[in-house]
Amino acid sequence: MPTLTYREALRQSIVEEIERDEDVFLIGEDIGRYQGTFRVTQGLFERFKQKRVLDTPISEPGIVGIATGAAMMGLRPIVEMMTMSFSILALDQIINHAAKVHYMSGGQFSVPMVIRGPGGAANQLSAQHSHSLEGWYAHVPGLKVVAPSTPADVYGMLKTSVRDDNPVIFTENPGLYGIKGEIPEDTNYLVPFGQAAVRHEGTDISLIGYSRMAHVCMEVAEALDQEGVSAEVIDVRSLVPLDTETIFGSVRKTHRAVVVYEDWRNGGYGAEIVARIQESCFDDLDAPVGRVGGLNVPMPYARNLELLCIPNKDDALAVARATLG
Amino acid sequence: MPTLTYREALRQSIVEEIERDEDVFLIGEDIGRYQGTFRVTQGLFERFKQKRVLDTPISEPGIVGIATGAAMMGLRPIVEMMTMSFSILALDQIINHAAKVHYMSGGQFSVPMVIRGPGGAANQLSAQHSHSLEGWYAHVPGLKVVAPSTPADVYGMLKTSVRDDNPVIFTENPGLYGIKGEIPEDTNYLVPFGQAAVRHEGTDISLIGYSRMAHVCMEVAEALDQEGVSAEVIDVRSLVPLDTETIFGSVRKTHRAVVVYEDWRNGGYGAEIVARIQESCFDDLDAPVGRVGGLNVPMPYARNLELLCIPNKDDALAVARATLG
Amino acid sequence: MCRIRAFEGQSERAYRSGLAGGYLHVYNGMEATAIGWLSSIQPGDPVITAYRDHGHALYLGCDALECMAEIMGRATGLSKGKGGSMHLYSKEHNFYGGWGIVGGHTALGVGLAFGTKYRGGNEVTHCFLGDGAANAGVLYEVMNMASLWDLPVIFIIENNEFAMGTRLEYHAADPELHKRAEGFNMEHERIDGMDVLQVRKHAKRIIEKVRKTHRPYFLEIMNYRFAGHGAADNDQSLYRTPEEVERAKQRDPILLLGKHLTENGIASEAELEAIQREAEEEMEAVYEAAAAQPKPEPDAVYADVYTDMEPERGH
Amino acid sequence: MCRIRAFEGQSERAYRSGLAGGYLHVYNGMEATAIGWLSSIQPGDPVITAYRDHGHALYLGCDALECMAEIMGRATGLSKGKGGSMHLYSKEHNFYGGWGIVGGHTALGVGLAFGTKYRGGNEVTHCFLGDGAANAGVLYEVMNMASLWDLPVIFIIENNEFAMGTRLEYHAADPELHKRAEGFNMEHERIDGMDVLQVRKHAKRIIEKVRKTHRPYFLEIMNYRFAGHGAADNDQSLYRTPEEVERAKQRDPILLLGKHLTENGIASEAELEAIQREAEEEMEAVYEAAAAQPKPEPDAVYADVYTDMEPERGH
Ligand SMILES: Cc1ncc(C[n+]2csc(CCOP(=O)(O)OP(=O)(O)O)c2C)c(N)n1
Ligand SMILES: Cc1ncc(C[n+]2csc(CCOP(=O)(O)OP(=O)(O)O)c2C)c(N)n1
Ligand SMILES: [Mg+2]
Ligand SMILES: [Mg+2]
Repeated sequence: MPTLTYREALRQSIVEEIERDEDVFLIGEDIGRYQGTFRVTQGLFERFKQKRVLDTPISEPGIVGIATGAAMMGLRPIVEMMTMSFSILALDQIINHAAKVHYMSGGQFSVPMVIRGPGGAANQLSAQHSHSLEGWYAHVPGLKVVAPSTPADVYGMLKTSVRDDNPVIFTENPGLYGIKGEIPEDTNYLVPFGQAAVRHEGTDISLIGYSRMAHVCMEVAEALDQEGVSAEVIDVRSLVPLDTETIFGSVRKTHRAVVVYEDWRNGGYGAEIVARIQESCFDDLDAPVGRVGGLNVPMPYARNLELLCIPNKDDALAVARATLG
Repeated sequence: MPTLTYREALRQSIVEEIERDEDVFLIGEDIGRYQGTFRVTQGLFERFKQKRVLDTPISEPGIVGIATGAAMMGLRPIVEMMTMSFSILALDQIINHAAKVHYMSGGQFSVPMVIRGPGGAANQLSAQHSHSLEGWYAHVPGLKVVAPSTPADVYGMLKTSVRDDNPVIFTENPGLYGIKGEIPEDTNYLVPFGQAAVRHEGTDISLIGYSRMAHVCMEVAEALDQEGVSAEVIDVRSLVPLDTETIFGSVRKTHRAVVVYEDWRNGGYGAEIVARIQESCFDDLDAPVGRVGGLNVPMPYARNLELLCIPNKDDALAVARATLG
Repeated sequence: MCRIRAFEGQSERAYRSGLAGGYLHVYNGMEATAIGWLSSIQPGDPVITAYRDHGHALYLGCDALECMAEIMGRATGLSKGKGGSMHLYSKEHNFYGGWGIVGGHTALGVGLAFGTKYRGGNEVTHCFLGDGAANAGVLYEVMNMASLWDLPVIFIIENNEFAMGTRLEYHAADPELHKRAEGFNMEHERIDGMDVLQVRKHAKRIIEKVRKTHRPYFLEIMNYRFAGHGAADNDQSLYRTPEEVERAKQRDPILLLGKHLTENGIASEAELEAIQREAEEEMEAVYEAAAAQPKPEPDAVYADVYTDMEPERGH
Repeated sequence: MCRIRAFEGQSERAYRSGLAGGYLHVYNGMEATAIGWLSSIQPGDPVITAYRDHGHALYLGCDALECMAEIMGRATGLSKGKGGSMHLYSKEHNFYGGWGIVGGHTALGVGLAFGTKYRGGNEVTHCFLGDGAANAGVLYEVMNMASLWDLPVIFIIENNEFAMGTRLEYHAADPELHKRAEGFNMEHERIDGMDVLQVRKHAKRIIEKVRKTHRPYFLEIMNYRFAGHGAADNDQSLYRTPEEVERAKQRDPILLLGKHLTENGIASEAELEAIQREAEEEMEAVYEAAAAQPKPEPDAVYADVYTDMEPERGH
């Protein structure tokens, strides 16, 4: 199994899907000649030409709408949002058009489209460019929403997304592009949606996160290990569908849980996970479900303030300790 | 105290604010000559003329952006969204511009703007016109979000909103425009934000809702009364800021709670309220916090299906009974 | 045209009798546009429009009963009762809807043209929109891309002079909307939309050109809405006079075509009346049949949210 | 111009040295536009632009140290370190920012013109945007409203021929962007933006006209970006050749003005060099002073989210 970075794994997955199915194409801003701002699409324009790797004007609503129309005809667009923050401009197209036409047409039309790009904070991009939007998208029926955290997952879940007949919101994280990991040598390696991954087994507390926060959960688990506390880490991976079975199973075993997410704490998708855990595992819980989210502020520019906003190991460890009592 | 409908109370409040402060003006689609699709602005164009009641083209992003710019200069626009669903098109202007400039400018500029309109399902407006978006907005730092349920509240909270120096999302509900209630005779009647209203005192269970669902909670309380169960009804009114003190106080008394909201169940703001209750009142709870939300589907057109989607008394009563055990 | 007019009579009846709800927008007065145009397209050409979609659906061959059943929210409706009047769709007839967000569907329309071109087809996409929709920003984004990428799409503004209760002059800085294509390197023009034969003549010319050049085209067709904006619009005096409507009705597309047919000896008054009567009878029967259709089963509420799974059930 | 050029040298230095982060876009090569234009406005006129905002802020009178401190994320920055390079604001100087969503601020710009008109003032709003921003749909919505309502706003497209790595011809169906105002009943034209005196001449004429007529104006100023898109853009060979940049630099606004001044005997080479050296020294000092400014206190993270309350604290 080759070792690739998250970025490379993602790129390879895209390449293989483009080669596998001629209905698959990429569309987005500066993804072609410029090679993508985060270099995910590096080399693809030269290789697949404009037909399959299409540079667009700065017109997010238009781009998503065009991709949606093309998908209604059976094509399989992969739309790159330079950052997920810009997808806010295209929300009407995503929510009102792509997510709803299957239902509104009584099942006649479907939208096999992937919208992908980095979500969450990068490095001092400040308030307008640092959104975590997966919670908003997970709220909307008709969308599937995934947030892979490892090179293998980003590789396998991109393939699953491209082959899915529904619009999929595929959130990457700028902090993950550089991490390395092994990738299966199987061009049909499909990571199924709705299956959380247990990254670390444990018996005393369940740490639940996704994307970059799955790694923070791992750091917390390692710290707790040192203290003789056995933490189970659950990488949610797929927000819709959500694998409550694995989550609940873990909580029933450990009796304590902490949910960690990078999005603003107030009203983030972590609240939904907490609500579901207490609904279904109330009698199993020895303590309230802990929550760790991003600070409820627009992302500030100054690095010292920005670092305060993004949950880190210490923030999550503190909540885990409080939850352990 | 005069008795007015919710619509009339809202209109009167707007009229008084326009008369009180010449920086206050209305802007929106078909609000002037056409009198507003829900007739909230009836008669206002004739009375205040185009300067204060401005009809616009169908350009939600542009309208909100223009209002935001005007507000940055100190004006106090009240933007009518014909339905809150259309505010989805303007989300970039709301989230990225209006909600953030105070922070991004280090407090130099503020945006004293109200965005108001009906949210939630009306009567067979189908998938694209039936959104409850208050949960999305409540998630965004920089916005205040309110959802009044009575004529007196809509009257008093509109005034508070207009006089607030921050952008306020003011959600009405098409099902409430016709309800009647008494209005204080006080043109400075300001209902403060961040104070929930206890609509019905009780000791056995707390029913927590806002907007139309506050009324559903009342119906449930009355039904429970018949069964000898004493329910406390809390009308949240203001989502941001959220009056957790009143909510927690009630739950600490009743030991059981159900949160009711019209928005899609999955990831709605009700999940946040549930998460907070279990966080702060875990030891007081005798049962998991119950949740009642809208069905997780795009709103269907057929009336029989639509009625299934919107939580009603029976849906909430069933959850309340389950929570009572 | 008589069929559409008669259908609309029945759809309004359905609304008044409570069998239809929500927003319902009839096409009266505008029939020459859809018919003149759509009678000139080729099989396979994608068509898309906004919520005022009954006329387009019917002319494209959608079953009138299925359309009416949809408007009445029945399980046998075109969209299984999920969409309603504003959301008619027919994959079979390449009719891509039926959309309620003003202007939003124009992006999809360009996407359809993108799709046919990607596949190497020779189809032309016909994207209808209202004069009010011409103020939605997304339109300019996709006009630019359509032109930049040589996409065979025709934007057809049905300028009926009103966006709901707002007259053209109050919503458009320049009432000649077609000129807005000027800066996007796109051909544009304005034509009359009340005379179906004229519309058809222009349609043939323009469609042929677009099919050959694969360049987009921006057309403004002037017509007039005889009815209120929607069935719930019950005070038209707020924005126009009865006289104005009467004046417009003198160029009723059905009247104009009738005149042409009789004056040229192609059909007699009696024949025209028979056609009209036949249409009315057909649509009356459609109304009755639709009203007898079954409502959707409760479980249908969860169907077709996704192609392959259900959302989480329950409140 | 020399001050701005020197400031940008130091802001890039800050980025390279790790004292600045995020996105940083310098104004090199485009100075004649902001200076030619802003030297012709009146006190009180609102100005707004996108993220490439250092030049505008400085010329409007913002303190260079406060600007540099902002870029370094310091508590004493123009925006208290909350905004950064892209989000400079100065209420004192009627500078409304400093915005990062391409095209989004154009709506605010029209809102500013709306505001001054509402108040009965005689101000003209100057709304700068990039060539890439001309593809954002919201621009057309607000162009229409600006024209419909006679708002005194001048849209100034700074066409530097690139939107990040995408050349004008790949993003615009017609590279003459000013023509896009044609359908909105708005005057428009394209001018050269490298010669500051020319820009100033045109600015005076156009601003005067707008102040008199209260009609919006759509102007395209051709300039060229000498640097990469942002400080992180480290492979310009992906989208242009060094020769192209060299060619453009022959019309460097500083060079052109210098030539004019020396050829007309207004200033000597030596004087020009002194100005340049002075500017460089000033900005070097600014850099050092900014680097010594305090970082924001941790508690500042919760300040200025709202005017009158704090958001819920904590993770
Ligand atoms: C984005 C959006 N804003 C507002 C509305 C409400 N609305 C529905 S139809 C309409 C008028 C549209 O006029 P036009 O485009 O001219 O079409 P017509 O009704 O004349 O066929 C409005 C404002 C909407 N559906 N979508
Ligand atoms: C809505 C949106 N999409 C994409 C981006 C990313 N982005 C930042 S600058 C830029 C290029 C803008 O080019 P132009 O408007 O010509 O301005 P210039 O940088 O040349 O001054 C892009 C694509 C953004 N900030 N906002
Ligand atoms: Mg119209
Ligand atoms: Mg540019």
